[in-house]
Amino acid sequence: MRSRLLPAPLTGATLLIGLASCGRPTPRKAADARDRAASTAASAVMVAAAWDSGAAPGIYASHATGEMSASLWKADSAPVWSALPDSTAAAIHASLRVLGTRAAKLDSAIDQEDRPGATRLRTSLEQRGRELSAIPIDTTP
Amino acid sequence: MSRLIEIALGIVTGIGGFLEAGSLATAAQAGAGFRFELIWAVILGATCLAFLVEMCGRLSAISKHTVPDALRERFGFRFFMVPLVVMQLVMLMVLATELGGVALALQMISGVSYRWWSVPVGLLSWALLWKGTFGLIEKGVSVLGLVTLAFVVGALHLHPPFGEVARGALPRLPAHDGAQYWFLAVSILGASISPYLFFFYSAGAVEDRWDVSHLAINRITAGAGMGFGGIVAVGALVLAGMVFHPAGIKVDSYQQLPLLLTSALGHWGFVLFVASLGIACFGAAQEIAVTSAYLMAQGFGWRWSENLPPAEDARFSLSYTAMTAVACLPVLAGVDVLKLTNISMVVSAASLPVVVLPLLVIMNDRRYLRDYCNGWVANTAVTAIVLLAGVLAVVSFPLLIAGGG
Amino acid sequence: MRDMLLVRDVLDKQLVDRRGERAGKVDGVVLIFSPDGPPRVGYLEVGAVTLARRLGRRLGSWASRLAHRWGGAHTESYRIPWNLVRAITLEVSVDVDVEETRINVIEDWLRVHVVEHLPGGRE
Amino acid sequence: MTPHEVHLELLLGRKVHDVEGRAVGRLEDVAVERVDLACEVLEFHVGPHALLERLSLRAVRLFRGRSHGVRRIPWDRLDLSDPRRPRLTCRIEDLPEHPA
Repeated sequence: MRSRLLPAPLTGATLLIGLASCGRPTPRKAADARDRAASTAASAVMVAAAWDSGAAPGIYASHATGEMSASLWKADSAPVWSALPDSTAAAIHASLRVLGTRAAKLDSAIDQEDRPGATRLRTSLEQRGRELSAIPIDTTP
Repeated sequence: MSRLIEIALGIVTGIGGFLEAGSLATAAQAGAGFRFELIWAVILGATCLAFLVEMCGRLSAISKHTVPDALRERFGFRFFMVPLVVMQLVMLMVLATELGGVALALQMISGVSYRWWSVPVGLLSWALLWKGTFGLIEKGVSVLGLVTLAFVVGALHLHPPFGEVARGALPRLPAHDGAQYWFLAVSILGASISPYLFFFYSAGAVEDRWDVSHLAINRITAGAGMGFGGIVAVGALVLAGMVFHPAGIKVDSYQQLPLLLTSALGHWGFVLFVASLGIACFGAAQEIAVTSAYLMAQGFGWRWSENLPPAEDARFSLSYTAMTAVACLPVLAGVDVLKLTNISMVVSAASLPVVVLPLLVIMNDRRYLRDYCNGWVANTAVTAIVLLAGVLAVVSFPLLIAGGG
Repeated sequence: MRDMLLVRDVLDKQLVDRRGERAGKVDGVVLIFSPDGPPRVGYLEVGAVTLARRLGRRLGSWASRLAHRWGGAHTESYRIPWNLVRAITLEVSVDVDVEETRINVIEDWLRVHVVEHLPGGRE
Repeated sequence: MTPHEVHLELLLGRKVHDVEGRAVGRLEDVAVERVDLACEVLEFHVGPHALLERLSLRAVRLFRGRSHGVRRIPWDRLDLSDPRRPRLTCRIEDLPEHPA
């Protein structure tokens, strides 16, 4: 049978390439990125809590928080924030840097079995994460 | 008596073999993003898979031919090249995600980056295929795969609101984030209705020398195995809905996933999670590698059997060798395994019509199935679901870009 | 036997040899036209070159050149005369022994040059 | 016409034209008859229904009675001296409706 219909994946790939070229930053995407960063911070908090309670081993917890800190730093340098007003963008950048630093410190606290330190960092990370998700972004075009 | 054992083993295989990197990750993402709203997609996927797997078993039991055999024989070589190329690419991507899943499980307990685990994991998987038999892969790894039932135990442990869970079994339109919702629905369908399972299952029926007397077993194992298997994925989804959703956590890394079970089961939860991820992905990796070899051998008429020593089916054995080796590369290069998982699941769903629609033609061919052809219910239902999955998948490529995965 | 169709019933079907071994699929069917009487089926062909030709003329001649450089006449498609065809069911059974043909030339080459050099490949 | 070989797999899907250059359909299958150890070509099957017949799609039988719309060309009415351009040796109208 001669199949002249383009197979579905091929069509998909064409669409994919076509759409990849029009990925410009928008407030909508910035709001998504803000939520993702807040989610990463919340995950680091949860990992540290699991470690503290003895559920998760230190090797995993430190690796995971380390990765999450790296991802927060990466979010700080993402181009998506350029779609926001300068004051909002500045607030988000400041928040992301604090979160990134705290998560990195959390990583080393877990590494050094510093439980009181880890608990302090966890609380602050949790609070700062909530502050980040509270930064208002106007997504109405 | 031996038939009972066969049925039990078949069901165990279904349960143990259902969960793999894709179904686990997509279920967790769905639960985190939409609580219980996407349970229907898991159920729809598992049901459709049960129908399709039953068909593949029936085809092989009656005709002694596998799905790739029939695709080549009935549609000719030129047409066969389409599913062959599409499926090998899809399987390569999925195989890489499974190897990545095993490597990530090892990273979680060793602290050594998953990249460096890719080669040892690939080698071990290859060595088991090289020296092992079909029964070892199918039964052995799947029995160990029962550890994934931990997700069901964990979910029950958290006492989920059953009314709300049950309401999730009915499809409804999303209240927010429509694009993400449909994207996840497609990913779940793609993860559940894995096309490699059709080929694996039909080759298995020939390896195990099934005949007409196996039709009942076939029906039971397909229905019960895939049904219970779906429950494992629902368990993971419910856990994510209870652990991640209230905390506003979106799943964008495998590193978050152990929290599903630590929240419910403490330290044992961590152990069970790592074991589940490692074993389920390892089993799936073996199945996919050997299936890619089945597809080549059956399409080209080579001698094949996972039960023969490699010297007696060199092309077949070297096919899975090459496939495993190539699939290690993206993991070794440090690709984001979760992103790869998401893309593979959508591509997998998009590829479904290419395989399933020709399969339906064959399932109505009396030369192959004599008096055991499909009824119209099976034909209509499967056509509808597969077209739906295919269309949604093609539509969701843009969502993949827009939603950032 | 009136209702036999070459494409539906013969082309692309599984070939099985005298001993029941899988011997490739029927990759090609050669018809012989002669001045007197109807055309007859001459041979069944098995081989990668035949397959490549089905995907396109350029690919076919490229595969043929490659095969010649690599293995000479050994890698040409193998022809089974029609009079050795025994039964046509879902498979095509032929009265040859696959080990005595060069259908498995690639299989054998891979076994000797690759598989047997890998650990556990020599059994 | 001297004896020559034609590859069936390469004929597949070729458009057949009649003597006046009108399209008859695509060549999809070849009906044969086994005579002792030989196998002789009876007719060439052309057109979309021949494709359905080749795929054993039962829909064929549902839509048209028993002798459905497969166009059959007796072996002596098809000129395959150039296998890339199969030609009828007659006009479409001269093809028998139901060959013996």
